[in-house]
Amino acid sequence: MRKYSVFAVAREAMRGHRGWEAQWTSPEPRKEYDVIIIGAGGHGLGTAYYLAKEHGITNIAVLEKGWLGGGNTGRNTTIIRSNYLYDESAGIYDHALKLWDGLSQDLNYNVMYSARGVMMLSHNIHDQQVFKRHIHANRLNGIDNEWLTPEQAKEFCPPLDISRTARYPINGAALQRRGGTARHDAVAWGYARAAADRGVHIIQNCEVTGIRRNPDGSVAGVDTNRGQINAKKVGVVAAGHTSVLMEMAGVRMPLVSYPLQALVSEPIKPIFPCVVMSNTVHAYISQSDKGELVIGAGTDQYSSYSQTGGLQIITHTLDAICELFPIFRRMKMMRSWGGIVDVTPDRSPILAKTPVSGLYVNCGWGTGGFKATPGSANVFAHTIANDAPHKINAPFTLERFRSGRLIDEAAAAAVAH
Amino acid sequence: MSGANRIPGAGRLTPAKTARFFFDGKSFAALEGDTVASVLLANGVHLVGRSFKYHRPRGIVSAGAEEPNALIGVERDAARKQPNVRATVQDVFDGMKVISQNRWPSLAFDVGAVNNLLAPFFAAGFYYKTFMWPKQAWKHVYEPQIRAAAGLGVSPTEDDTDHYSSRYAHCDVLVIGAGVAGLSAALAAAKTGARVIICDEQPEVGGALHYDKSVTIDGQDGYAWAQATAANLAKMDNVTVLPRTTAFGYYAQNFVGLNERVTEHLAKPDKKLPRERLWQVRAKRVIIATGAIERHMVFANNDRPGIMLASAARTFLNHFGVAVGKKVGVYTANDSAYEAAFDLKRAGITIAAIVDSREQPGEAVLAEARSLGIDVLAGHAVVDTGGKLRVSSMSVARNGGGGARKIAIDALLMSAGWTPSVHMFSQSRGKVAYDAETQRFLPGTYAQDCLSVGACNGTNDLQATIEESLAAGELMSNASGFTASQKLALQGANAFAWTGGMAGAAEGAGPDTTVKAFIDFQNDVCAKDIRLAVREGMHSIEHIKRFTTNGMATDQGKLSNIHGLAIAAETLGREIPKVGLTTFRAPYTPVTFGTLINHSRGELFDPTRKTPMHALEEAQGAVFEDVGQWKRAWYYPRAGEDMHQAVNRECKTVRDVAGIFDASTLGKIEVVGPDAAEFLNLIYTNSWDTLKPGRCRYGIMLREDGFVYDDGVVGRMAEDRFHVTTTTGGAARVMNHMEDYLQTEFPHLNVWLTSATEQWAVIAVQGPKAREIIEPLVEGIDLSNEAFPHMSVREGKVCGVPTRLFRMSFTGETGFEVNVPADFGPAVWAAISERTEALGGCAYGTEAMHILRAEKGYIIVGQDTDGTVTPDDASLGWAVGKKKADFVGIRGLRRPDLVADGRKQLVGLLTKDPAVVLEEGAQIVANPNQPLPMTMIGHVTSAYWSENCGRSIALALVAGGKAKIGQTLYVPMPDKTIAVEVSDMVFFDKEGGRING
Amino acid sequence: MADLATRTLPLSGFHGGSGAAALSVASPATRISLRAKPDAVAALSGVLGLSLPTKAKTSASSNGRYALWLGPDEWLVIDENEADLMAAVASGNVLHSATDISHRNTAIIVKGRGAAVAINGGCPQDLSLAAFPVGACSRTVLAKAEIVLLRTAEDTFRVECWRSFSPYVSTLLAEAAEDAGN
Amino acid sequence: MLLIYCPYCEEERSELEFRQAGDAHIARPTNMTEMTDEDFEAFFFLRDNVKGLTFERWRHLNGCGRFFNAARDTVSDKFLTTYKAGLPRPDLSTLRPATEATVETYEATESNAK
Repeated sequence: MRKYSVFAVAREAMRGHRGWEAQWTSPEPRKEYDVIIIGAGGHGLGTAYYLAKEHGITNIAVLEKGWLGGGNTGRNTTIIRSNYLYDESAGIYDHALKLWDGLSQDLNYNVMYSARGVMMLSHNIHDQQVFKRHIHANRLNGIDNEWLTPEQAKEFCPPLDISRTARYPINGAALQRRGGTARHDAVAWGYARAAADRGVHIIQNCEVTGIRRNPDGSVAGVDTNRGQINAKKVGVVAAGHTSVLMEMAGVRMPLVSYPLQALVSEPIKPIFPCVVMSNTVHAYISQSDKGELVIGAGTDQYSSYSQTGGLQIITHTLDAICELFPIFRRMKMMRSWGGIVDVTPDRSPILAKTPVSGLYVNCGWGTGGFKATPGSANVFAHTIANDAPHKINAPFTLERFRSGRLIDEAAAAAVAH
Repeated sequence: MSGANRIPGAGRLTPAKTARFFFDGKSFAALEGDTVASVLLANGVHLVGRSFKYHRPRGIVSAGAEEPNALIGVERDAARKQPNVRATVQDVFDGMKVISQNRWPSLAFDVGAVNNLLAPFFAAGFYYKTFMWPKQAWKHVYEPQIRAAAGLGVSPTEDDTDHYSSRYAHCDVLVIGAGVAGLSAALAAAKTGARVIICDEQPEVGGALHYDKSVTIDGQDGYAWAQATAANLAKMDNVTVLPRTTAFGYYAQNFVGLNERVTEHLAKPDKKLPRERLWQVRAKRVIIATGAIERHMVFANNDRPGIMLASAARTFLNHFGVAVGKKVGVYTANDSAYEAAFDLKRAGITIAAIVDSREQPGEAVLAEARSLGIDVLAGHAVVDTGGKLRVSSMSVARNGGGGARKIAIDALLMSAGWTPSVHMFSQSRGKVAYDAETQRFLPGTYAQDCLSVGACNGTNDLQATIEESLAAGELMSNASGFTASQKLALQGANAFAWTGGMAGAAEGAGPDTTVKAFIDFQNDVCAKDIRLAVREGMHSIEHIKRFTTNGMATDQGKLSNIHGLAIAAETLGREIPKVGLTTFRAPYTPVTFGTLINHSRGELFDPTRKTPMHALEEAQGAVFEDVGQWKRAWYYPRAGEDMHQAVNRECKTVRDVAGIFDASTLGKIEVVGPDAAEFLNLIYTNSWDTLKPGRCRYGIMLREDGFVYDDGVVGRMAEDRFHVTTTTGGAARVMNHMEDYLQTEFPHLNVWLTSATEQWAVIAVQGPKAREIIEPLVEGIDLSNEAFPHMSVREGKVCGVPTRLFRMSFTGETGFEVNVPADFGPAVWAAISERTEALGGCAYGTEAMHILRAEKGYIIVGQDTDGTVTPDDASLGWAVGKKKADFVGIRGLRRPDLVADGRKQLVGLLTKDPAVVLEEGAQIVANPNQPLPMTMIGHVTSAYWSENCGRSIALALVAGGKAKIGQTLYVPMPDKTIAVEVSDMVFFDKEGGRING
Repeated sequence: MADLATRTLPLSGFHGGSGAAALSVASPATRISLRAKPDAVAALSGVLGLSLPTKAKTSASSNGRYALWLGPDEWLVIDENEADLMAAVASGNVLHSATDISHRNTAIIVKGRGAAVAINGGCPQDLSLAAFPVGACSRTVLAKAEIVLLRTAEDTFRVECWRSFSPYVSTLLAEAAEDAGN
Repeated sequence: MLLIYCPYCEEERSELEFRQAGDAHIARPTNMTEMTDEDFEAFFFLRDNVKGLTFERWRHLNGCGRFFNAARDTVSDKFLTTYKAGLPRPDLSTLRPATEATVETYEATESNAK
């Protein structure tokens, strides 16, 4: 595949961009693959890419019931950070963060990773205790995360209201400078292009309707709306729909799927230099490279696959944003949308083998899976290739709920994203 | 005269009422009822903005909400600036300041227009392919440049001083849109007696009647009929008419969000009025009468100022009395544009030619054109336009090629047909169906209780629209049990029936990959960009949209989506419905954050809960902290004291004399009924049968998974009545947790729960002199140690009012907690406070409370535990009833990992240097000299300077901590490593004698 | 023996609103949360001197005493004459639970032709007379606070809330009352 | 914002008054201490997470305070029915959406007229 570069763009500019090739093709499915990945989001496409690149497995199909990158990859607010509390979480998210830095060059696709800093606001003593605990743990894990005074926070993010008369005044903030955002579509497309270039089949509009098993119980392949496709290994990477797919293999999951909404404002000239999150008032915000303020919050309260949610979630989110940034009250909401996230009891993901031999699952990222994309895909590829987890994802088992060995970031911090 | 292009006698505005406004500093005269767009056009100003990517000069395309180009900034004052306002919907008010956007230094001379020359490089998605090397340049060079180029208007920089309001409303029938269809439907519904709300985004009702002067209804001028009908409706008790109100979102179960703009059109709004109002309407039935939006023609350089929709030109002429040009061309694929030419011609404007891409235009309009002497070039295309800041010519050629001839014009009207506005229908999750014959998506399968009528339903004929709408109004009322006493009938007439229309690139767009034939004006998406996206493998319409950004601008594709889809379908060689339509998302048009927030700002952002004694504590100098929604007294600094000094004094005073503390925020639940003890046995790990009336016990509550959920002291007031306390933050969730188990798992128990948190003001009196302080105030309770030992409760009177007096302590001192009905709290606090201070004691806040309890090793759930801690981990194993057969959490506690060795356990830490106070949250290691990442074995949960111990103290969760007592561990800090010794958790009065003093 | 402590009422002296919806604080009252099963309703009604309502969203009143149905086994009983309700229900000698919440709650009276509109500024219920007639009552929400609503006349509502929420509820009602018109 | 019929209040109310409370018909075992780890995991953690008809609990928190059960389609978010706590799972074949889109069409009324 032809390399993307400024020279290529210049050359094509001279001839009306007639020479660009398709970024990925739409092949007919083969009868059999070595590995089938169900779900062509960032995590799934990335898994295929790393299987091909690092494990030499290229006879792979990525099956997508809709269009690639159309699930949570294309619907999220693109926050990237790794300042998690527990060693296990810090391990996987920082593995991802290291891959983000350099992903554009690795994929030869500009994913626009923007290390603009993620600032988490502390509003009270409890927040401060929790954030300090994170900061100290991160430091000893070699992960950057620093405490800012309210004045330093305002310096880093000038629109922030740090007045003591605010309903929930800010008493500080935790800042991860390497945190930031990336262009979500580019992540899916970049992985798709790079994977396709290595021979991976990306098959869109192909819905999996069943998971086939051998007499010994191991995975034999899948049934789809485009026929039966065989494979010895199947990875389920279908955020939101994991329970539905795993049920096809008779595996009940510790997951509940919720609607998650987000919104953007009309585009404006640059005013917001970083990502700001507040758990106490429940909202987060950044500004996209198109100029839109990108805003989100928590999930709706009920399980749903509808990809829609209530207006009250939007209004409560904006309440919080405008409490932190009163100057935005005259801005306008331009577009809102919803996705489906699957959430585990401890709010940490599952990247693991399953009770079914040859079946692997990558799920449960809740509201914050985007940031993990390269790391998750990388170690999940390792898990599939070796039929054994990488040490980074070894703790993220399905069995931990039975033993009680949870990775409970939520309980420890109650921080979403 | 308010503009050279006003046509005397045309339009509906009153010349007597004028206003003055400023556009980029230049003053213009306007009439009341003008929009910014109509005034500018009246003055011959077509150039109003610059496009997003290429910075091309842009004018006014439409006369309504679909406007992609004419975006302006509106300023009332420094605090009230609004970017990205559509000039076509913004009413002018006297003194208004309007600025153009996305240009520097000026609108006419914009440096950014260099992008237009570089356009060959800026193909769709080009940024994905470059800016990657050198790597560091992305962050420091490319990205800032890209971001600076993006965005349109400028964000406000001050806090908005306007206010907004909210209203929930219910109705039988909500009618969205007040054109002929909506008004007819509302009329029919209203006559049945049903509750009706009808809204329309425009200042006046009428919809298409704004421009179509030819319509009569029951012989009356259509526009006049609309105003009269709306006025009659508004007089009816069962009807609410809401002009300037946009239905922006259609949510589950007929819940529709409306945005009413109340004062944005007024020069000096009444300060009591909100700027905008959010209506949240729950309708039994919804009638969607949102009309249709005219599409532009897609051809080369179709974006010059002066090129606009034909219907817009009619609106400007027939409603605002403004001619959009003196020599006007028309390019159309549809009959409706002819009527614009007719209206202008009759108003004395020269029509250069009507260029019709069809070989055979409708006969009626053709005949009328001939009789008016208008040149019609059927089977022709406009293949290019000329002009710099305004269109000056169009190049016309026969379809299929051949030489083009240039025709001088100063405005060009276009129409590719009409797109039914199925936004609301689609948002209701209805499925649209493609009508191949008319190339339109129309309402197909309904998902909610709604009905589309008129143009949005694909009904073109006026009389058919009226009849369909009247029927719908009646039908939808029937659902609520209302019926019409008599059938309504209205007779409509108009000049022409329309045919024609096309979607996609017109002849003039050419197949060329360099021609700029715009689909999405604002985002500078051209036909060629769609083709490029397809070539690059983007075959899903969602990919095409995202790759090209077609339809993602502030107009959200109202003009562009169908064109983009048609071009994609053509390029892919597929049928339009096979390519698919992108999802319609809320909001229909952008909605101000302030409106969505309405009242929820400042003190109404979230309730601020204060205890009954708050004002007294404030008077005593308290500094408060936020604990959930509560404000709690944190410490009471005296003159010259900082926090540290105040807290040290408070801690010392409590142990030396006594202190008084406001504990009112603690959750309180009254558990009443013959099975109350049995219920508590199931909810808490402890046993409650043995607790005698008049005694208290500390209890721990787990989640089913075995982790500590909450704790508190429970007093047994009577055999069948318990006074349960919870943590401040846990009050609501513990109540819900208990109700859940009671109602769902243990419904056989005769017991009821009532939240009593706010019934009681709670005043803790702690310290050696606590008894002496309250003794004179208390009646009917023997306070002696023998009669009223630690962990007891009595009812009696304090200061003459009823009290539940607890003998308990969270400080390790002799202590009482005086509960009085909340309204008596201030008086009792004052009395106790007076006694306390007289005896040398003081008030203390939450900070001192935290230290005093830590000195005794008492935990705070949520600080020393974090949702992963079992009772054993927290040294509270003693509180788990070993003989109990069941309690919530009993099984969770026995899971392998919860009984494994090496769990983190709560212990004390003593810094080797007693003056060093650890930081809460600091991590603990066994070996401080190991490289990163270090193995962390625990963290500091609580750490304080203890004035009473004369040293620092800390609590920590440490892996295998109890076995490490006496060992040295390390707390690595950024600047140093602190050595600590693991200890037990009690730092003061280890024998515990003081509590029984 | 100490002096009798005086009461400090939340929202003491508060009044406001608009021409369409006037706001005032209700006088102090005694209140209990009463819980009982169906077989105790008759006896409790007897000792309270009114028929405890058993139909959702309805209330009963008699001589300044109100009983509001809040749930299938739950009533809010309010006595404007500050009678001892705890003693009254105890005298019924039937299985029940009563908890004194006289000081937990406070109440705001919203009166005027725009009263319903003002409350609908934050309350999602249908307050038309057809859906919420005089005497109707319900626990519900007012934006971010819980309230209990009782319609005492066509143009009058009693809004009960917990005392610490009363500044929020009254401020919100004041803003919404202004929006309801003059 | 959903509209939920409370079987105790016998009225549809706004979702704002309710809190969802997880899956319905998962009875807490009476022999908790005898459960295996697997059984406990299934009881407390594993969920069907149905795409389609689900049975769930809601509490009318800011209303009558009662927990009750609902059958809801998680794809359309429409409630098929709600019923009081303790009642058995309703017969699926008889379920119709409680707030079904009883979309009237002109065709339907015309056929009624005939």
